[in-house]
Formats: sequence, structure tokens, C-alpha cells
Amino acid sequence: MTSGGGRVDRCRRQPTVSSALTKDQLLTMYRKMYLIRRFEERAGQQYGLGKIAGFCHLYIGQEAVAVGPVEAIREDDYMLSAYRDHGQPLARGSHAGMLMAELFGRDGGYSKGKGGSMHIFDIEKHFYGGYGIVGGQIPLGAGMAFASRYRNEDRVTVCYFGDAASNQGSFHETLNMASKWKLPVIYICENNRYGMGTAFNRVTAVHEVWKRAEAYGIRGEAVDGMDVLAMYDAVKRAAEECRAGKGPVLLEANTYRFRGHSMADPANYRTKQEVEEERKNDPIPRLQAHIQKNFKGVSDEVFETLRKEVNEEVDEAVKFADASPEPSLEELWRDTIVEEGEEDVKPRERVLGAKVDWPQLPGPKDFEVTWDLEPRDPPAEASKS
Amino acid sequence: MTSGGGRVDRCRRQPTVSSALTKDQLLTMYRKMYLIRRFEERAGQQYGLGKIAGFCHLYIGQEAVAVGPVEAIREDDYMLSAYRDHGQPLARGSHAGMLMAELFGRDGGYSKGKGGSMHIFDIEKHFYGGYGIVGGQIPLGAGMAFASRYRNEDRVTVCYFGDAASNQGSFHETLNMASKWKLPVIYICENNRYGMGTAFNRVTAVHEVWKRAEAYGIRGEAVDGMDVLAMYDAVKRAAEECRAGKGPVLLEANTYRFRGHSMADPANYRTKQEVEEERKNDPIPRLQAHIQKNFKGVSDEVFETLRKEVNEEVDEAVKFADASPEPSLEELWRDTIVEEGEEDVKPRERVLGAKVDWPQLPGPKDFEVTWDLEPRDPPAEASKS
Amino acid sequence: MTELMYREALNEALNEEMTRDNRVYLIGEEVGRYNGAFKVSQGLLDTFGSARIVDAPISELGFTGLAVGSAMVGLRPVVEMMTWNFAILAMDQIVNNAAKLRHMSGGQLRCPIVFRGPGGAGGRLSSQHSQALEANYAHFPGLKVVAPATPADAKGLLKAAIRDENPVIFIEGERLYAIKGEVPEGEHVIPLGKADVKREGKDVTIITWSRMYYFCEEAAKALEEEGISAEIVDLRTLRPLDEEAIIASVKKTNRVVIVEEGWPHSGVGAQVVDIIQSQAFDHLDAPIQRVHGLDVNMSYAANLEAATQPDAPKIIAACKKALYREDG
Amino acid sequence: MTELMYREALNEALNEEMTRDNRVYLIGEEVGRYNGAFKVSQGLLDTFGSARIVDAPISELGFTGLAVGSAMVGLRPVVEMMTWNFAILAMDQIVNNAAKLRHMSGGQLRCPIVFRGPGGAGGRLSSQHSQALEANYAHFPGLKVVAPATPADAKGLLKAAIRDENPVIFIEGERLYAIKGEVPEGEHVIPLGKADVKREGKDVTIITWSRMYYFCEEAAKALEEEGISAEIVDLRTLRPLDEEAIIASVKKTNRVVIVEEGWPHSGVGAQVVDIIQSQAFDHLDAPIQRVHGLDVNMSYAANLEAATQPDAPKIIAACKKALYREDG
Ligand SMILES: Cc1ncc(C[n+]2csc(CCOP(=O)(O)OP(=O)(O)O)c2C)c(N)n1
Ligand SMILES: Cc1ncc(C[n+]2csc(CCOP(=O)(O)OP(=O)(O)O)c2C)c(N)n1
Ligand SMILES: [Mg+2]
Ligand SMILES: [Mg+2]
Repeated sequence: MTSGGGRVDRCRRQPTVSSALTKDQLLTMYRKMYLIRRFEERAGQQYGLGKIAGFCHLYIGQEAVAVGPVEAIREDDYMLSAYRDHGQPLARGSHAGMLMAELFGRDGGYSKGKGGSMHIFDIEKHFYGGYGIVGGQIPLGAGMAFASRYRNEDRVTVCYFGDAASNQGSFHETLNMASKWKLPVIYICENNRYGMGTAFNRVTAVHEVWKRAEAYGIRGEAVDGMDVLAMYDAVKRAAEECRAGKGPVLLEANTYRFRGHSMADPANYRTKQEVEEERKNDPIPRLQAHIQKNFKGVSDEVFETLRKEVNEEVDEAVKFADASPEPSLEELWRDTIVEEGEEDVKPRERVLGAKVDWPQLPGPKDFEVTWDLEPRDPPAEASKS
Repeated sequence: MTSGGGRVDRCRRQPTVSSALTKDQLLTMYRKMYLIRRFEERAGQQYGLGKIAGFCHLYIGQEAVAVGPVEAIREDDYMLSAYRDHGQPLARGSHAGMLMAELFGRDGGYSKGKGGSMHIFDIEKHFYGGYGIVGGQIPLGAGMAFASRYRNEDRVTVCYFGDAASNQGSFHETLNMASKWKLPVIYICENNRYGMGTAFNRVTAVHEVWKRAEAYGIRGEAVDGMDVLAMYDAVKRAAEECRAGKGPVLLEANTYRFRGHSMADPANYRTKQEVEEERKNDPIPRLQAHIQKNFKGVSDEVFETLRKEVNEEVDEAVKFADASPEPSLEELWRDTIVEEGEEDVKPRERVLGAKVDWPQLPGPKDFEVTWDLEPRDPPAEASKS
Repeated sequence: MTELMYREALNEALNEEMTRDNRVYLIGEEVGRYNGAFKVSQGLLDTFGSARIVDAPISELGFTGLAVGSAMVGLRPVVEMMTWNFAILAMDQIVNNAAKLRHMSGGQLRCPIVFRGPGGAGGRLSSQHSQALEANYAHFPGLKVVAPATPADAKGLLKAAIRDENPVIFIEGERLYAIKGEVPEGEHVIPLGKADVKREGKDVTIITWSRMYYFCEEAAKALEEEGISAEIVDLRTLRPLDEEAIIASVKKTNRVVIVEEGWPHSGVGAQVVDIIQSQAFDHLDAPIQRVHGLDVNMSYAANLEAATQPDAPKIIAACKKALYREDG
Repeated sequence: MTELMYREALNEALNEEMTRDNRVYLIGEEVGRYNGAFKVSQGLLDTFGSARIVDAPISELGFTGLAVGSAMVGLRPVVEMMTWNFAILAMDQIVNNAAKLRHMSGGQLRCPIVFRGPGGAGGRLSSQHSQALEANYAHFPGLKVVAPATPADAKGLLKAAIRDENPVIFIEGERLYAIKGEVPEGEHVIPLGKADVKREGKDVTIITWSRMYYFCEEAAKALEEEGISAEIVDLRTLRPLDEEAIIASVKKTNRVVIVEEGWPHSGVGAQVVDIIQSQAFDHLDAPIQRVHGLDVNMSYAANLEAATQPDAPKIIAACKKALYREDG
């Protein structure tokens, strides 16, 4: 896929496996990216109408960073992110209406409206949130990978965080442990160049996040985050390494958010030219161009139809959210503490009455722990360098 | 100075300035190292007698890591460390009796017996503590350097921390800021290979702490911490760089503690052989050998006399501490909060009635702030990588 | 007197103290070019330059500790916490270093530093972003804790906090930045540790601080219509507490309601209860009533968020309970 | 019944629960080859291997968050804090993630995890190492907080904490590890949230927890000689508080002394005061007395450290005050 320019020079080129993707697979990716785009545009609009409040961080411009990895991993692999968290669940197939309902703070939302935009959780789809403390999810991701390794599951965990989050101590502490214990976790730093109003490079000594991998003895790689296929390739490779016990891996997705940090942010800290420059990299038309170049006869209509479908889906989502009631006041006293014998809540079952196959967690004796996290060695050995 | 073996191979060799040191300067270094050794031996003994309680971390084996740097910097340069903090103040000329009195928890101690072994502060000698939370002093050191830079002082700060402390988030967060703002701080990691009972390498992915410097765009260097002259050379160079505005620098002093982590630790986690192997590196006889090799006619007697003097000095210190009373109970209500108009306490004046010239801190208008920490640049520039 | 917004009053305090004393500088996230997440530092970068208005990386523990270190050697930092929810990451540097330096050094050092930023619910921000954490800091000796309700108090107390020789936790109301109020002209410094009787009354004493004050005023007005005269004591400083002012008002009204935004368990309100019952036991005609945030995590949903927080009706009900007029 | 040391009782609880449930693992500094800084995990590495007894780097925030993440997907971690003084570095992961996960996910997730380690003064360790910080955690909804005094309670409560479906803060007494006590044989689980009347009495109620319990016993014995019968209520769980047990005892004796090791301001004792005055106001014959650590930083010097902490004489004096027998 041809580079849209930008910072591809910062990416180490690798052999691609994405070339094997079929037209349908590529169209699916296109559809997912456009779904995210449209969903976010409507969310922004609904925010303007006052139906969404608080902080709402849109994913517009970064769609490829969610869709590439989702297509590259298994459905049962774990994924989690920060508060800019609408893109990944949509890519994993979460119910757009229930997601919008969560943004509206309605009972029909994934968290009954308790979490809101920053705390999206869809456990059925193995999306584990949704965190508001910058860097706070980084150790969680390692812990989820620890659990998989502990139970001899060949699952990987994909943990997203922002460029600015890489300056948190949690990043340092976690990557050292993840490396030492060879945890199957893929860290994807979404470098959109800004932490709120502060350019990453203004407050960071070394501008390439992937270079920090070396300090932990793991593989780091820069990826063109505006190229969904580059993201797909990078994560496919990383996932294989992790499943082979060679993880973790640190990927730096060079991307850009076309909107402000949150709906509250006018983004005066960057120039019009800069934004226009980056918009030329828009991952969605880039994928369309790629498909049309590689598969003759995929007409513009095909894409128009797709977009029309998605637009309708998102209209439905807004309708769904509008129709959903506020949570009942009894909810005040639920979910702060798990009461004796209380079951977990299955959102699609609760809200849609759907039959869901909920992730079954192994019980006390459903597995043996065979992992030797630190093979014994004579004390003397331990202190050799 | 010939290597005593060990991990010198891990050190990048550099041109030495220590070769210019006179015989008297070298003898002073010897005396200081032996003073620390003897003081710590007696402290251990007094602990056994129950006169010292709580945690007491001895510096035996690491003397060169304190003495080399102290000789390489100016008297008014700042220094601080963790809880293994008897060596540096002794090297800077703190009153051995008052230091021992602090270990005893007596009124004659530097902190009136309030801090004890882990919290030695001698501000008159520009030694700023003495911290018990692993990694807690790392940001403080950058802050002291920040203040020097802010006031256009050409002072450097030397901040010590242990190998295990380098796995704390505070290390990561601080080194990024120190590098970005070019703070005149020299970080000396005392790599004695263990954090309590855990070999550093057992819990750390990359075993060379100095290599982490690269992740922050600063210079890292491994130094033979059992070689006082190597420490002297490394810190002389680093201090020059810092004063020239090229700081910070990260030095890894490869050293070893001959005793357990604290008086409570039998150190069963390492083998006799390992300890004996390292004792061959004892920095004190190594310096004696060096002096006698390079300065003919410095007889063994010279050193014996020196040691005898020091032994007496330390005997005096113990007597001084024994003679010092417990703090008065009124002290309970002092020093938690600074009361209106309250002066700072000058230990040698308070305890010995000595005239001290206390570090004068510039007042509100005693200086202008001319430092431009982040020169303005067009926003676009800010986001270039 | 000029009318200023709470954020403007804070901005004036910073501006005046930084002009008066070159040792004072501000460090935090977005304080410089962005002019502050809540615009408290508006314009200060242009006035004082990048060494005195320092844009920090998102490294709360690191830049807080850095500021503490600079205070140890004679600077007077003001650390802006974007919100106190995030400052939990920096708590070790505040309570283990700043609060203990004077003591560990046996009086050789002092640590004059202000940690300031918004506390409490900002509005529809869910559980991680809506916490009122003053009790966690008021617990520690070696710290002072301040939480002003009005622009005048915000300015006067921030100036005093910056001049104080100790670490001061300065908690602003995240939803108060835009409220307006009269602020005295010229040098206006309010001593720490002094409460303010913001409304005189004789039937019941309402003790509160920060944003809750406004609900108390609302409640007091409503009660007045019903012939109930409520006195409002705004603590302003939560450590040290102004026990004198508290007891004086209790002895006057003999009935007490304490209103706080945070959770009940081991909250500052509980400490005020203890002070009153131990020092004015025989002056209490009824149990002390507490109004506080519900003891649950904060939800994003509008109705749940509202129900979780104190408001005027809850305060009115509590006052009537204290007056044994439930059905009043 | 067998006599065990407090640390042995904890070790048994860990051993039994880990044998019973492969999802349970222990992570922390020095827990493995070193057998624990306080030897609580003695022998467990050999029994369960390095994946279930995990030696962590000194990265409190990191390994605590890692453990929380593993609990989100079905493991049941026990995180050993070498002491709670150091856990302040990890507090964000405890209060912003563990305590809020169930809520943020709207009930989809649970976080069954135990954070355990010694709290309180260890003896001559100065200010940074001597803190009793239970109030800071008891403040947060979403957490449970436990602080056992005896070996039997230590074992029974730790087993219950490990089986609980919520994050539990388990605070051990740093100076209790070597004390001995009878521990019931076999399956011994004590439900969280239940206080224990450790001594029956009728004249005054002493409410306490953890190490302070022993001073209370000492005081009660001395008072007995003077014909004063003191009842001792060991709270054991600090969140949720056993209000029923507290009120029952107060209604029986009408006089109360609360004894805690920590600082007074917004301490757990203050919350107990509030519970009593609001639910048993008319049953109080005297102000509630509190005995607590002095509101200052802890010193290393033997005499200052001793004077800073509660002890039997202080408790005796407080009881007499509660009985209006100051000069008794
Ligand atoms: C610990 C913490 N500090 C500060 C904030 C306020 N804050 C929210 S988002 C953000 C910027 C984060 O930038 P980045 O990590 O690059 O992610 P992005 O928003 O660009 O996706 C900040 C400072 C926070 N939520 N948590
Ligand atoms: C934050 C924190 N965690 C744990 C401890 C307990 N502890 C005290 S010293 C120490 C080992 C530190 O090792 P290192 O940094 O290598 O310094 P060294 O003792 O070898 O000089 C530990 C774990 C502490 N004091 N602070
Ligand atoms: Mg970013
Ligand atoms: Mg070490």
C-alpha cells in the first residue's frame, strides 16, 4: 500500500502478510473504519446537542490503528485502551446502539450509563475498557497477559496507550516486568503527537517511543498508523511472536487525531496547515484507493453502498440511544461492591434479551499451573551479569 | 590503577584526570574510605549492643562510590542518597560523633535523633538526605538541579540510588525531564547487584543500568565502583558536562556490599564464594597498593598511622554518641510544621556551639530568572519529530 | 472591590506572588502554552517565561518530586495538579517527602510548596474523575489543607499558601472556576487555619467548605422562609481545623449539620463531629447530622450523578432532623 | 486448637487457599526465594513454584496494576505490600482501578484481589516507615478493609478475603508477626464485616483493632483491679464497619473509648464516633474519648517514638475520663 507520506520514514519496513488479504476482508476493514468515522462524527454532533456530556474523546483519524490490529488477532484475544475508546469496540463488533447509549448515559449502555464515553467495556467481545487515568491500563494489560500465560492459554493481549502516557512511570515498570516474564502482550502506542494541548516532542527527550523498547530488551517497531495494512502486518507478526513465547512487543503507531483532544478542546495549539497536511493521510480513502488499485472492478458505488449502510446503522444507533431510558435509581446501590452470590452482568442479554456466549473463566481446578516463571539457578548464577 | 577484576569489562575506559592527583590528595581519599569502613564496622557493633535499632544499612564495600565523587565535585555541590547514607556525609566531612549520635537516636544527632540511620541530613555540608522510600530521592535530585539552573548557579547535584531503585517509575519520569530540561544532575546508580535479597538481574530485563540512559537521550557510563579513581574520573567528567549545560549524566557504579542488606539480613541469598570473590576487589587496599606503586617511599607505617588516627576518631564518635542525651519530649511537637518566624536548625551550632556558615538561600529578589527552559518555536515546529 | 471569577482570582494571586518573589514558579500539565486545563494560569507564560511557568510531561510522581526537591533548596514551587484524581500517582512525594522533610532533617530543611488543583465532581465524568479527596491529605501531619469556596477566599488563601513555610494542599472547586464574586482590591491575604462565618444564624449551624457552601446558602435561604435561622461556617482550611470557630457556633445554636462532597467513611466531616462531641458535648441538643456524597462510586448518568451528590433539599432535610422537625 | 504465630497463621491461610484454588497466586517483593520480608510466605515457593509465588521488582505501581489486570480475567491474586508505607506508590491502581472496575463496567467485571502487608509502626523506623494508613483506604467505596489482631483472626479473615469477590485491603500488624495464639484446626473462615467482642464488660466500651487490641487488654485488666469493667470490641473489619456490634455495646455501657494507632484527623476512629453519636446519641453518658497516635511525624528516638504511640496508661486515663473519674 502506497504511503501517504507523513512519517513513514520513521517506520522500519517489513515483509507484508496483508498482501494475502482477500477483497472481502479488505472491504470489511473499510467498513469498520468508516463505521468508526461515522459513529464518532455523530457522537460529536450529539455532544453538540447536549445528549452527551463530560469528556468525549473522538477517534477520528486514528481508525486504522484500531481496525488493523483487530483484524490481525483472534476474536478471543484480549484488548484494552485508554479513554479514547470507541474505535476498538466498534472494530470488534460491539453493538453501536448500546455504545451510543453508554455515551448518552442511558440504561441501554454497556455499563448501564455508569461509565460513559471514557469507560467502554464489552467483555463479550473481549474488550476490557476504557480507562481515564493516563497510563493506568498499561499494567492491567500485562496482568491480563500474565493470566493467559498462567493458564497456558495461547491468547495475546493488545494494550493501547497514548504517546504522552509513555512518560508515566507505569510504562517503565510494566515493560520491564512484561519483558522479564515474556508476557504475551502487544503494546500499541498511538502516537498522535499530542497529549491534550502539548506536543509529545515538547516534553519528551527521545521522540520515538519504539526506541524505548531497547531499554527493556524487547522488540520495538514504528508503524504507519494511517495505513491499516501496515497496522495489520505489524500486529500479525507481533501476535505470532507473542504466541511463540517471544513477546512482549512495543509498536508505535504514528497517527493523528483530526479533531481536538476532546469535544471541549478547540485545538489552537496546532496550525491549520499541519492538520490539512495530515488529513491527506486519511486512512479511509487510502484503503479505498488500495482496494480499487488491486481489485479491478470494485466501483465507487460499492463504497457508496457500504457507506450508506453504515450511515443507516449509525442513525439506528442514535435512535436506539435516544429511546433508551435513564438507569433506575436503584442502580446507585449496585456495582460498587459485588454482593454475595451476585452474577456478572451480560449487557446484550440484559438490554436486548440476546443469547450471549459469555467468556467462561476457568475454575479453581480447571487448569494446572505448569509455567515456571523463573527457573531455579544456583544463587551464584543469579548474580552473574 | 589496575583493575581488581570483577566487572571492569563492563566499563567503557576513558582518559583519566585522576593521574594528576597528588599523594596528599590520594591519602585523603584513603583516609575517608577507611573512616567510612571503620565507622560502619563500629555502627554494626553498636547495633549488636542494642544502641542502634530499626533499620541500619551499612556501606562497607561501597566506600569508593562515595569518596571518588565527593573529591571530584565542589564543596557547595548538592548531594543526596537513599537510606544507605552514612558514607557520603562522612566523605563530605560531617561530624562522626553527631552522625553516630543520630544512629543512636540522641539529641546530639544531626536530626536530634528524629531521623535515625536512614535519614541523615547535613545541610551545612550540602548533604540533603537520607530517604527511605526506594526511588523517592530521584525526582528530588532533579529538583535541586532545577533550582540551581533556575538561579543561574553553576552547581551540580549528585544523586545516588540503588540498582533496584532503577525499576521504579520515578526513575523513568525523572530522567526524561532531567534530559529534556538539561538539568545539571549526575545520577549515580550504586549497582551492588542486590535489592535486599533479590539479585537485580533476577527481576530486570536489561542488566546494565547505564544502557537505560539512551532511552532518555543522555550519556550513560559504567564505572568500576570498587576503584575510587575511576569514580573520581567519571564524576569529574560528568560534573564538567553538567556545568557546561550538557547534563544530565547517568553513571552506573558496579560495586558490592560486603555485608547484608541491613543489620537484620543474614544474606543467605548469595554464596560465600561470591562474597570472597568480591572482597578481592576491596577498594581500600586497592588504593593503598596504587599509592605505594606510584609514590615511592610511602611506607606501610603511613597507612597504619592513618588507620590508627581514624580508629581513635571513631572511638571518640561512639563516646560522643554515648554521652549524648535523649531528645527532650518537647521535641515531639517540633519540626512537623514550621511555625511562624521559626528559624532553621543548624546542627553543629545547636549541638557543639560551633560557628557555622550556613548555606544562604537567595531571597525573593536576589536573582533574576534568565533561563528559557523551552525557547518559543512556531507550533508547527513543535510537532516535527 | 472588583468582581472576579474564581479562576481569575487564583490567576491574580499567582501573578502577584510571582511578581513579588522570583522564587515562586508554577509547574504542571498544560499550565503554559495551553494556559491551564481550567485556564487558571491564563497569560502567565507570556509574563514570566518558560522557566517559571513550566509545561510538564504526564509524569505526576516525577514533576511533583522535582518541585519538592527545588523547594528543599529555596524555591517556592506551585504544583498544578490537573485534578486531584491524578495526584494520587504523586501522593508518595507529597506525604512521604514534602510532609516529612522538616522532621527527618531535624529542622534543617523546610519545604514551602503549594500543590493546587481542582477537586470534587466536575460534572458527568464518572468514577475516576469525580473524587473529593481532601480527607486523604487532611489525615497527614506535616501538611496544611485548604479548600476555598469564593473568589475572594481563593485569592487570599492562595497568596497565604504560597507564603507559608510548609507544604500546602490547595483544593479548588472544579465547578467553581467560573463563579463570580467580589474580591478586595490590593494586598489581600487570608491567614490559613481560620474559618469564616459566612452567614449568621441562631437555630442551627451548618459547617461546610468549597462548593458545598453554595448549596448550604440555598438551603439557609429556604429555611429562613420557614422561620429557621441557619448559621453557615465555611471552614476554608481543613488542616489545621479552626476548632474555636466551630465550637463557638455550636455553643450558639446547639444543633449541627456538616456538609461535605466526599464519602462519609473517615471523611473530614467525621473529624468535625469528633471535635464537637468531645469539646461541646453538653451543648448538643440533637445528634449531629452529616450530609455527604453517597458511599458509592460516581456514575456518569445524569440522574445517578445528581442523586449521588449533596444538594439543598438534602441539607434542608438534615437541618430539620437536627431541629427535630422532620415533618416541618 | 493449635498455637501459631500470627505469621504462621497467615502462611497457613495462604497455603490452604492456594492448594484449594489454582487461581490464587502471591506476588510481591521478596515473597519467593527470600520467603518474605516478614517470612509470611515461608516455604511457599517450594510448594507452589515461581509462577504462583512471584518475586517482583521494586515497582509497586506496576506489579499492583499487573495483579489487578490478572484479577479482571479470572485469577485471584494476593499482592504482598512489603509495608503499606510503600503501597502509597500503588494507590492509584488500588483506588482508581481495582475499586472501580465493577462499577465502570456496569457489573460486567469483578476484581477479586487481596492487597496485604504490614501496617503501623515497626519499631524505631522513623517517619516514612511507621504509618498506620487504614483510614486512607477505608475512605473508598469499592474496597473492603480488614485489620486482624490475633493469629486466629488473621487466618480466618485472610481466607475470607481471598474468597471474597471484591478488592480487599488486608492490613497486618508489623509488630504482631511473632505473637502467638490459639488457632482452630481445619477449615476456619471468618466472615468479613463482623466485629468481635473480645472482652465482655459493662462500664465502658473500648473499640479498637489490630495491635492496639493488646494495649486495650492490658488496660482492661488494670481497670478491673480498680473495679471498672471494660468491654473490648475488636472491629477486625474497618470497611464495612459492623455498626450493629458497635451500637449494641454502646447501649450496654453508655461510655466509649476508641483506640487507634494512626493519626486523629479523619481517622477511622472519627467515623466510629460519628456512627455512635448519630445512632446512639441518647445512650451516651459522656463524650466519646479517642486515644490515637499523636498528630505529628514519627521519630526514630526511643523516647519520642514511645510517647507518640497509644499505650495502656493512655487508654486507662481515657476510660476514666469517659467515666468521669479523672482522679480515680
Ligand atoms: C494521570 C493523569 N494525568 C492527567 C490526565 C488528564 N489527561 C487526560 S488525557 C491527557 C493526554 C493524554 O495524551 P496521550 O496519552 O497522548 O493520549 P491521547 O489523548 O493523545 O489519545 C491528559 C493529560 C489524566 N486523565 N490522568
Ligand atoms: C518503595 C519501597 N519499596 C520497598 C522498600 C523496601 N526496601 C528497602 S531497601 C530495598 C532494596 C533496594 O535495593 P537497591 O535500590 O538496590 O539499594 P541497596 O539497598 O542495594 O543500596 C527495599 C525493597 C522501600 N523502602 N521502598
Ligand atoms: Mg497523544
Ligand atoms: Mg542494590
